Amino acid sequence: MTEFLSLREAVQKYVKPGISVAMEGFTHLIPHAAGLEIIRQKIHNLSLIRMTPDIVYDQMIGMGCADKLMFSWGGNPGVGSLHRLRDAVENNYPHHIEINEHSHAAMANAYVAGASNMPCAIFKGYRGTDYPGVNSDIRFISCPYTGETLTVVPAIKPDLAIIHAQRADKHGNIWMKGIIGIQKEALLAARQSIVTVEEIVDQVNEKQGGTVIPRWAVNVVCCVPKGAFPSYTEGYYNRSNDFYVRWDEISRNRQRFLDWMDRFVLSTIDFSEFMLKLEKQGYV
Amino acid sequence: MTEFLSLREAVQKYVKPGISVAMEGFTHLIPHAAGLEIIRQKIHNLSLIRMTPDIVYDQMIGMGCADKLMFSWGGNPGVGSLHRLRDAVENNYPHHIEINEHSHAAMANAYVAGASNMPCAIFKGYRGTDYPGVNSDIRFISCPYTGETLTVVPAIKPDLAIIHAQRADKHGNIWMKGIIGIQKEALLAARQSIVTVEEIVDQVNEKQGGTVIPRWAVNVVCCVPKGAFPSYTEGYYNRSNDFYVRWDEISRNRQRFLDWMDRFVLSTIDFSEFMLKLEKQGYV
Amino acid sequence: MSKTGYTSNEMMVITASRFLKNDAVVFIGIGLPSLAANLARKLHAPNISMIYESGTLDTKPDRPPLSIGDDELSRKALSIVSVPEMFRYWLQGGRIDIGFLGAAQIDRFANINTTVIGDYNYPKIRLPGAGGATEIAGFCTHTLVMLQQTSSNFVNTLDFISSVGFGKEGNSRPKLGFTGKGPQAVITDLGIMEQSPETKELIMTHLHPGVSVEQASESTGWPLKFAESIKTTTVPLEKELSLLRKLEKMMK
Amino acid sequence: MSKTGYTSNEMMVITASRFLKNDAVVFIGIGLPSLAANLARKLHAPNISMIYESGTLDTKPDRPPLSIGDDELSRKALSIVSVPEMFRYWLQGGRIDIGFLGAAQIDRFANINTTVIGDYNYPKIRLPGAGGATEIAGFCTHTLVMLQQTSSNFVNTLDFISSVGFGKEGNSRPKLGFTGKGPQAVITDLGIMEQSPETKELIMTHLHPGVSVEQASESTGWPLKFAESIKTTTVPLEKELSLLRKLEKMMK
Repeated sequence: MTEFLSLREAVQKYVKPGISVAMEGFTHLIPHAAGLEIIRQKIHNLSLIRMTPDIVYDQMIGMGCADKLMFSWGGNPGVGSLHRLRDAVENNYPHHIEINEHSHAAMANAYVAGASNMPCAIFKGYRGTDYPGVNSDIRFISCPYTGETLTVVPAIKPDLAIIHAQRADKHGNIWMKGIIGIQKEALLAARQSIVTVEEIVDQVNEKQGGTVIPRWAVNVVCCVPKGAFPSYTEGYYNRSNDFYVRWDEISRNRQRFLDWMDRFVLSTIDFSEFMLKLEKQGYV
Repeated sequence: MTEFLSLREAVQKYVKPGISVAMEGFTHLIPHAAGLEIIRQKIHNLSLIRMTPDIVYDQMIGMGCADKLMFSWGGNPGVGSLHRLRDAVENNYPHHIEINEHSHAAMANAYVAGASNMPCAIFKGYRGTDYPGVNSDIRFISCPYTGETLTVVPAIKPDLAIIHAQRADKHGNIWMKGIIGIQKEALLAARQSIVTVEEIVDQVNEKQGGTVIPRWAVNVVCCVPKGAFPSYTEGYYNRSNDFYVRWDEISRNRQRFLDWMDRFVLSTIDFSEFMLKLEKQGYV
Repeated sequence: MSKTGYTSNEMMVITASRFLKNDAVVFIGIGLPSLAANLARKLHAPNISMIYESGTLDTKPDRPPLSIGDDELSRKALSIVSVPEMFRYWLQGGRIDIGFLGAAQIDRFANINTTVIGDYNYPKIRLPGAGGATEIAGFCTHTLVMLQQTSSNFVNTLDFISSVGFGKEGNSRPKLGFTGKGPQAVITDLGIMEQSPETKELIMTHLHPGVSVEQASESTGWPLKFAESIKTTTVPLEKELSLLRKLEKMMK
Repeated sequence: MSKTGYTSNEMMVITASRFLKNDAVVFIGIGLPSLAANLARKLHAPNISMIYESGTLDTKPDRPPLSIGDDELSRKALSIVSVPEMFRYWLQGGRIDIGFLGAAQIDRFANINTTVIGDYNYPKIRLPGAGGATEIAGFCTHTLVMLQQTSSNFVNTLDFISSVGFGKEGNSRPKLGFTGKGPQAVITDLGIMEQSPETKELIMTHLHPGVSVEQASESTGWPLKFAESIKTTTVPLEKELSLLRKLEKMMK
């Protein structure tokens, strides 16, 4: 049965030090609120997984939550670098993190394999590149019919997936619309799952398009309005392109970053207070 | 560029003796009109591919159009046997056809591989069954990470896919809604494609749900109202469960079948005349 | 209908419906399994999630469907997924609790033939084939098998293994790497069979009211064993029977 | 802006836009490629199909998007597909005509580094990584590469091969089994490079107006060769420039 918990309770119950966590959202519906709550609860030693780590992973890495990062593109989309990620990789600050780097196609296929209960995925990736030299997870096999060399990657099977969606119904069925990214696969590949939503309604369905994920694939639903900010939730609010630009300045300097996180994240009790404070300070 | 042709022209131009043809439709949107047109044009030596050959393939096989059949479930859904398929397999009537039998999961994975330009697909199928003993296309490999034995099947890459959909827009973009089955994969796995539709409209989009296939993946669009009968087109007409039941009686006897096909298919010039005749004779 | 006031098919459907718990996620084929699931949903399992192979997740048809492609199923579905997604994410992904299977032949280890009677290449009867059953048998947490019990259905040796029950020796599942546990029960018109923990083969654990041990033995192609304390299936209740008949009437 | 009346970025974008034909299916990243495609669509290629990695097939944004996840892209898309579908059916499936690539480093065989400057394990600069570029480079029928031409970008040896142009010797594509033909052109702020059929390496075939051969040579980290009859790129037309500036203003 799907549980309905506050985000604080959900993180307390499911996010344990040392587990692997996939918080997906391909440019849309990024579970920012959940990331901040993990920072607030000072949960460390996580193996983070995400195709496109952006601000929320930059924050978690900068605050020392992650020991490992699996990713395929780590930048501030449309802006530039993730300074906290770079500081960790280039200077081991705040500590060393282990990198497991892939291409988008590899991670997409690996999530599909995880969702399908397969141990690995085959595709045509990485040919002629230096990836296989730096990532020993990348292997090759021969097609039994054509002899063609195919690339193999291990399935991604996170301990926990966290995603954000537009709505859940009162039973825990999830409805999401717009750019769907890799979230459904991440959720189905994971052993357990938390879904934050904009609102909880009586009923969800696909009549107006979108994707419904049935309740029996979801462990916890948390109602967190604006929970994807500064990313967006189609039908609810737009992307704060401005915040992505401002993040560049906030994150560039270690102390500036730590002060900002202390002021806005550690000193607020939850996401709604965080948003209120941002608004007061003219960030929203 | 997508061409807009009559179904007769499309079949003349694209359905050549000896090619492999996938006419998919998983219980919904089955391209019946196209099958009858192939029979009318007496095109033979086809390799037919379909997960669930039902009435339309029974008709084509009974009329001698097929040399080969790849399939995973060959029955009259909710009714019983396909008598023309059985007569071909059990008694080589009207002639021998070569069978390439799979499970649903195998064919679904093989179509995905075809659509993805892969030579093969891996999955966990067939374990402990007698399929590998009768189908030498089924192979096995070891997972390079876990050592687990995985099943391999070759990708399905038909010369031609034919599917039915609700609508096309004037550019050739296709919109389909409801049970989607394997049609998108079949179309993308094929070298060329024909889509019959209920109607052609100014614009199609996903706002009201459903799936859109862009024009550049479609070679030909044919407007054939009711083209899925006796199967159904959601939003247009329901399944004629009655016709599926009557087909059992029509197809049971060779002569009865041939007479029926002669009267309703070979003696009508196109699908609309066929439907008219069916109506007059109380079949609709 | 017999003098009992119900048919053997009704007994089978009602027995099967009783196996379905309220939160079960059930993969359904057409025919008796579909009737059983719809009956359970209207009686004791309103929250059951019915999944049909055609792609409908958690559908709530008002009337039992006539085929797995019935438009009633797609209209009332929580979600419709493609065939690859159904077989990869939901079935092979191990997210289905119970799968129903039918059979043309079954052996003592609950392995199933739905492919062919006679030689594969020169068949006496070419059956439709396994379709989804091969992987339903492997990856649903449990399966329920429903078929008429006759000595020509319950055979010593299958003409073709289309789907695995407990495997050739009755204990192959672990080494085949299946996530599912195999058949929970084989429900026939005569009673219920379950796997014996000792011999690993199917034994008769329940007989339907009025069915004798001799009748069950004669209707089985191998020397059938019985549970030490064999039980009698609860006779169909009035509410079960009347609702089932109402459902069947809706299908006409 | 220089005394020519246009910037070198504008020259690059306009040059790239001219490569895009009316029926092209184009896979676009954010930044200059997105501007080029949107410019082409408003000028000479109204039927162009713009595909963004985030999953939007054939989107028609009114303003150029600010990121590949811009909500404008999803609102105006003909179809939105999942990331696995995008990479499997559309990209690896070989259904994209032209893919745009950027680069931090490029070598004479048009191979690209977007991963790291310095040693992979002890990087001087950790770049975002290849994302989708590795497979865009392999499976789009053609690619167009856009980057500033400097001697630190156009290098003798890449620090890391993130995406393949023509491969290590300039002729690896066939043996790598790629469906795509590789880079059609490398468009820089100084001109256009294309592959020489003889040497297999990039040679300068066009210089933008006012750019000298010496300037191009000095801005390249290998001994750059030039086409025998080197051409001058057509100067930006008034309608190209004014529309481009209008598009850029919409992004503020």
